[in-house]
Amino acid sequence: MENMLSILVFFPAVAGLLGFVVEKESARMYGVTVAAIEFALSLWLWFSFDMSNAGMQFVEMIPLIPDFGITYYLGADGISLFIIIMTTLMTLIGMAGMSETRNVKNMIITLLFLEMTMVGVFVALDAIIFYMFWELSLVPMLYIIGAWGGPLRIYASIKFFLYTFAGSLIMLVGMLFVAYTYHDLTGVWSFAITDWYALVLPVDYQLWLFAAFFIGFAIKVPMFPFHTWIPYAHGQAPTIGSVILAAVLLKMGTYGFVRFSLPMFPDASVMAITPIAVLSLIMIIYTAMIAYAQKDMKQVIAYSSVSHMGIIMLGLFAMNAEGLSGSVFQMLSHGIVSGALFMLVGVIYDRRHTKLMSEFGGLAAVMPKYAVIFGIMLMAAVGLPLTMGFPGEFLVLLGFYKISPIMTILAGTSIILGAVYMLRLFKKSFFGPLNNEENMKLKDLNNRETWSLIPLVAIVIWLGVYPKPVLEPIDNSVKALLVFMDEKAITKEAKDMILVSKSNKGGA
Amino acid sequence: MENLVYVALFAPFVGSLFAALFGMSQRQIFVGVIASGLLAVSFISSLLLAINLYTTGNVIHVTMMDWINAGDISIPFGFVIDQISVTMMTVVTLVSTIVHIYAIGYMDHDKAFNRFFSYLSAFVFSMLILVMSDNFAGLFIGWEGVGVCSWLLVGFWYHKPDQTREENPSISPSWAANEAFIMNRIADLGMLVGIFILYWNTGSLQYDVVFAALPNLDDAVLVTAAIALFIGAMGKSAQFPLHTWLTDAMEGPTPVSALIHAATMVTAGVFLVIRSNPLYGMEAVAGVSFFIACLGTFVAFYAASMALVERDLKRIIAYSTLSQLGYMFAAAGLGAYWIALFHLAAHAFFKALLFLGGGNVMHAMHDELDLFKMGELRKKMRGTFIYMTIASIALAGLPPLAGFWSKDAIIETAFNEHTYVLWFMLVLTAGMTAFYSFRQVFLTFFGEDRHTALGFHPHEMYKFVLAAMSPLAVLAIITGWFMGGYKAFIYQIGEGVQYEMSEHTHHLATYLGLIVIFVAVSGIILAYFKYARTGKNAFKRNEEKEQGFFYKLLINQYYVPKIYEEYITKPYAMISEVFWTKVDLKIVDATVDNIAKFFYVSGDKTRAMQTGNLSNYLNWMAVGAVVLLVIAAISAMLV
Amino acid sequence: MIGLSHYLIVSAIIFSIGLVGVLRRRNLLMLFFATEVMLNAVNIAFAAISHYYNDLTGQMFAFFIIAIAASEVAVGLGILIVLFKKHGSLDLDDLANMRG
Amino acid sequence: MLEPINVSLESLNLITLAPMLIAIAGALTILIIDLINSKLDKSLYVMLTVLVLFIDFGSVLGLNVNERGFFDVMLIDGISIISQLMIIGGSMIFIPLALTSKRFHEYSYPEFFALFLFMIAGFQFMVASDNLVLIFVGLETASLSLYTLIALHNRANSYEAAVKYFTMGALAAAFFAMGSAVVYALTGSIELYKVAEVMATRLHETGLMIAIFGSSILLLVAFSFKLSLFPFHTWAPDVYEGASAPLAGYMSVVPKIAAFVVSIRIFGMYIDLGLEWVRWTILILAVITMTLSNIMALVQDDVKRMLAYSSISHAGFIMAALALDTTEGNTSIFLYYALFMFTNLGAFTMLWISRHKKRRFNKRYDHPYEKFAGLIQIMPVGAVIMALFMLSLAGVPPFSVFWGKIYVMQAAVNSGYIWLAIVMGLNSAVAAYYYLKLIVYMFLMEPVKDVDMVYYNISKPLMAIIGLATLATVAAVFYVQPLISYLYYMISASGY
Repeated sequence: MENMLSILVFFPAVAGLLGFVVEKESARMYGVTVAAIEFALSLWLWFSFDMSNAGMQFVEMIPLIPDFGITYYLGADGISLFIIIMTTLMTLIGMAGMSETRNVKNMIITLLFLEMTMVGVFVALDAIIFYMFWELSLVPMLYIIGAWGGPLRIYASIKFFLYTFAGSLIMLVGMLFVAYTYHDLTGVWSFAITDWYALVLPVDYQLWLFAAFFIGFAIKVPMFPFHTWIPYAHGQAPTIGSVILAAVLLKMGTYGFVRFSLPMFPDASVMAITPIAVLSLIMIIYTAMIAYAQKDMKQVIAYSSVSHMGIIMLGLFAMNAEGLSGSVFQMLSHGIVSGALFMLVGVIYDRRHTKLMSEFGGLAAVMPKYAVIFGIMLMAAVGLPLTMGFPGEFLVLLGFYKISPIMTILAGTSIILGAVYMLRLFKKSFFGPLNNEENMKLKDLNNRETWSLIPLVAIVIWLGVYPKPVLEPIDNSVKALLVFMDEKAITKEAKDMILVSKSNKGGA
Repeated sequence: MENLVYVALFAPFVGSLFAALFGMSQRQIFVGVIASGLLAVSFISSLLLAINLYTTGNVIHVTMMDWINAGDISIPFGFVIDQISVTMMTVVTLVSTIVHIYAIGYMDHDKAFNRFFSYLSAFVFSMLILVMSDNFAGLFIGWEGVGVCSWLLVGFWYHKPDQTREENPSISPSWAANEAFIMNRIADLGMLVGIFILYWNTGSLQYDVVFAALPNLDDAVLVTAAIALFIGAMGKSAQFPLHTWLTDAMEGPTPVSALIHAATMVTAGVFLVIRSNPLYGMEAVAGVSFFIACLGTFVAFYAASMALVERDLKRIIAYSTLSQLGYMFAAAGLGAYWIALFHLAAHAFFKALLFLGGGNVMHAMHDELDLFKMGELRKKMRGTFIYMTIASIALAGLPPLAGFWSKDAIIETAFNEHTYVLWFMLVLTAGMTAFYSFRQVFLTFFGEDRHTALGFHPHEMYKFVLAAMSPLAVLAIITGWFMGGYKAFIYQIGEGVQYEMSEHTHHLATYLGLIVIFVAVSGIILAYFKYARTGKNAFKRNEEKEQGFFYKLLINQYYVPKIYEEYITKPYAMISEVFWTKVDLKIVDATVDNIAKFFYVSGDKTRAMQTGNLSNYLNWMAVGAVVLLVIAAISAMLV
Repeated sequence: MIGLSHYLIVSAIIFSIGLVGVLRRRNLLMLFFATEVMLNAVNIAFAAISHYYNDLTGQMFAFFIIAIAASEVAVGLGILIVLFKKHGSLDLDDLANMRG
Repeated sequence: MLEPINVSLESLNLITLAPMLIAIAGALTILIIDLINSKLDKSLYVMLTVLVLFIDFGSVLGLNVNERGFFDVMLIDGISIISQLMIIGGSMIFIPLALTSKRFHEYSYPEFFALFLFMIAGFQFMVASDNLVLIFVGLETASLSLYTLIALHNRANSYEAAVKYFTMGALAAAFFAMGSAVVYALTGSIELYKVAEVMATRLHETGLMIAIFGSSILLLVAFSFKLSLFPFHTWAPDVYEGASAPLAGYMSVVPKIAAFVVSIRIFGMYIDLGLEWVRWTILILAVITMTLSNIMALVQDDVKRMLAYSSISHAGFIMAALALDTTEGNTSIFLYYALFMFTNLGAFTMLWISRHKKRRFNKRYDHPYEKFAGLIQIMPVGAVIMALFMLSLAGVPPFSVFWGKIYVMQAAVNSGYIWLAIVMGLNSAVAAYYYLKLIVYMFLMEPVKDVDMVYYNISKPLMAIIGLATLATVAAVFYVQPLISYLYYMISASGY
């Protein structure tokens, strides 16, 4: 199966096209089946993945526009592998747990197209192909937010689209400039990322290009001060939209940093540590505080999501394997946990059509199963050991401590502030007396909801107790990345800052 | 033997899972019985391990599996059974077993009976991980695990509504639970930082590797690591200024208070310091250790002072716990680690007993805790009365009960180290301890009957519960007698934990002990005269005195909770609100929207040129030609 | 002696007059005349330059301009007639249905 | 005195003239057929026109690159061939749009088709010469035909549009003529290659700079009008609104291709002479055009008018590529238009098939946004196709215009104009808003009450054309490679 990744990318799209034929009533089952097959395919990818190989695997290369250096070039390494699996998993779970009843068929088809673009982003090794999937992913999301969202849905969806679109166009200019430089030096046009890796750029070029890519990625992450689209997007999006948005779409930004910025601009990345760390700290602390001020459950989760992305960003720039691996692991953890939390908020929204915490209180008494699962996810969100939230956060903070103890302590406040807003949310909604008449007869999770959440709970605990199967391949690729960055860096500062693991030092 | 380790560790976990299976169903007695049984298994295994260790001296070290491997860090699930951990294991499993059995009776009428056992067993599991782990990360797992269980158990009666601070100083169980969790998290950050420092300087988190590498490190590194780890310990052991959560945590069911907030979890901080004795015993960190001792002494006194005026039965016991934790830290800070550990064990027994007794009273009084509404209960609750008296004597530190030996040793240590101020404070605190613990006993069991008038009809607890408490009572009496044996046992670890009094102190030991006894007895006598008498000498509440400055200061816990609320909680909420409504919406978001709006508005403005009038269009063409000329001229000049 | 520059200056002046006519006139017919004036100004220039270089190309260009001007008038007048039938006016200011 | 003129037929190389002659002959044939029988159906004329264009297309393909003919006024170089192919190809897609299910006045006149072919011949003359006379003649032939075609739509707005276009066109023609006169005065020649030679020698003569200035600005004004660059674009929105939708779509592509070819020849020459200020003037003009027309498009209420402004913006985009004056820049012009043609014609066709005789939604506009509200629920396939066109116009990959856009931006980056690429990027982001607005209306809004039908005007041929445009838009990635290499080869062969 040489072309496994292509199948993985285009299977949902083909299924989406065929989905137009499927009857409305059967659309949901169709979607779930397709997503399940896709998930199975991604698992197969995992099993056929060579864990000891830190480089790109399943590589496919078909020239598309050779004159212009654009190639259909796919590949996966330890970093992207699990993000792909998480993508297919969250699509499956989101679809299975979806409670939407309006226009289900359109929703299913849209989701399948979205899945294609998301998987595409994570397997693309050609900048233009990457950009293509990156931009295309906006369209289905626009539709999901805009068509099934709340009262401000149109504003939210347009804001989401334009904000990201504007940022990525700057990134595109950056890509074109890299391609130009590559052509200048080698005489060949190429947009292949792996070719670009070989490009050693002067520091000032690196800085400008880093900035260009930064704008594209930072808006997606979303980093402070580019984060303001996300409360609207989450606030208005239907549950499934928020789940996918938080779980996968935000990861595209951080993934972009790993795939492009770090290996291509090692010196600029090292120089950018402090500014990015400062922005990340603002994200962590400032948005955690804003989350505390929210009255709407979903907004709390939305802002917490930004806050957690701050941790991920911090880890990416730790310049050592601990922080970087932790950061990638945290991407997965954040994907699963925040996805699950959004699904949980969706559960109560379906029943009460409100997400205001003041409307609730004492839910634990009427919805015990719900409360238990919510509690587990909440604990994972605040980074409790033995849940999936811990290894990532721990490693990120551990890794960044090497860079700056003071900043790590400030970032570490996330474990406090996270607990503050999350526990407040839990207390306001689940604890206290059951006063509101409307809440007295709420039904606990039904089978569909339970069985779509249980796998997530299982994963959260499994990967909290035994993260090795996932962490090891990630770590291998991350170590290779750091060795590469270290060799490529041209300034002495960067070489000093980038910490190659001891295990690599011996070999290299 | 290795299997025994796993049995000891996982038996409570199995019990927890088993109880969780029935978590949402009706109360099932067998759930409690099986959970207790499994804990007993755990206790027996621990005991066997202890005996094995005592007889053979072989430290057992097992590694179950890898946990986190990334970069150069490698953290396994590894467990070490040495003298320190086995002491903790035995104490923890013993007290837990008794508390479990006790809870079968105490939680009898609670709808969430099964759930309670699930949480309680989960707590024991976490606590065992904490004490058994062979590395700091594993310790942290347990550390956080007990935090969560504490959160769940303090907030067990989550349905209770929030009250004002005047009605209930703890506001509500769910509030208290959150407070406990968050305060612990603040300290945990310190602990994490300590872990980071150790990792980056020693390259590992395994105790043996880290401790072996310590002598090669810079003084500054050692000092910061010691401070950071101690901050973690302060949170869990509720040392000033992170102490307020402990008294509020009394909102939880009494077995919880007995197990978690007296006997086991709160001692984790002390355990950490003892476990890290190679670090704290170093010359370079002597300053930090001395600070620990001072802070411990201060907390001992500080908590005792608040207990003097408290009327809430459980809160008094909570203050006493706080105070005793202070003693332990004083000992650990002064280098007498084994004495601290011994006091920890002894304290666990008598304090659990005291709490469980208090639970009986509470159960009998239908959750009424105000001492002023009790009195003369000894006739109706003989067993409980006896237990609580034993526990109080032990707490007050009178020979031959457990508390005397261990506490006296701590006070003696302070003398031995020539820290006479600490010594004096500790002696004074011992007196206060005796006073308030007997104030509580007398107000509850002696004096006028104040409860009947209020409609209370107390009755004694179930027999099996009282029977279950008996081992604790026995231990509260006899533990001290084995101090010498324990010393020999723990000395096997090595020099780090060994502490001997100097010749001089040894000489004066008897006198020092007598001073302590004298002070304690005076405290008891004072309490007797004030509270125990009946008839016209009976205790009366003095409203006027309650308006006094010191009384108000003490009853309001030195206004610390108030200060936290006014200067931390409220500003935090306010700043959050400002960040959201003013900064995020009005500045950051508005900037983005204004950029978009700017384009839109300028579009509207520019549109005005499109008047539809042909003449205007033609004029535009002419203007355009002129403008082009100007542009061309300017660019010709510039380029 | 009248030289090339005189012709060119005349041409420029007439061109400007035509341009001003285009800009200021409100009647469509007058507008058309003004453009004719401009084109004829160009013709003068071409003829003069052609003479100056002793090259026939310029005069040829002038002839083409004359022809094009004629067809322009034909088409223009055609449109004007239909417009007049529809609107009953040739005033520019009445002709602003589409805007914005 | 005069020598008898002796010209051999071979030296005339009449084959270079053949394509235009075919178009003219076709037009005459149509007129003759009408004389014979005036009751024939429009479908006959449509098919005849397509056939004529087909032959025309073939004859262009058969031309050799870099030939001159007919007293050397015809110039058949690479860009003239590719632009003729594009002009004819675009026209072939356009003309079957007459086959609507509803009857429209203009198509009942055979003259419409004859004029159409004359116009094409005019465009072909424009691009196939570097002689200012012939360019002028071609330009006027095409323009006069176009004015008439617009007026034929036979509505008040169409007349208004025709008059506006005509008047301004006449003024532009005067500017062009005057510009040519100045060039002639400077160099004594109206053949661009000779002009370049002479001008290069006289560049540093004192006092001549003002004349060079004058000539370039006069010509620039004339072509800015044709290319609808700011502030000479004012006719465009009104004319697009007044003309029928297919014609508007046509106008946004084909005449501009012709005008761009001439601009490449003229302004490329100026820039090649080392006159950097010409480059900068054009760049500034282009940037202003794309920006201002974008923000004006934001506030439009009518889709057609919005598309008009968007076409202006796209023209500004390409004008910037022209200013680069590199082979890549020039390639990108043709690539962009080749890709843009399908999408834009597709979009206008979608408007065309939604055309209703009455204005049901708005007193003034034929295609207000409201008309398309909730289209996804009424006609899902139509909505999806329209959305594809909009996304393509917005530059979302992998749809056709994106490839043109990155090629233009790459050309800018390659020439060191990174700021220009960034401006282009930001403009695309602004532009995305108004394309998105239509998508939002179609997908996210509820339909207006009592509307069950939007595409009244649909017919099989139109569906086929939409299908073709959709295919070309979606599958662009597969033919971009051959297209680029062909264009690049042709353009570098002709020395641009």
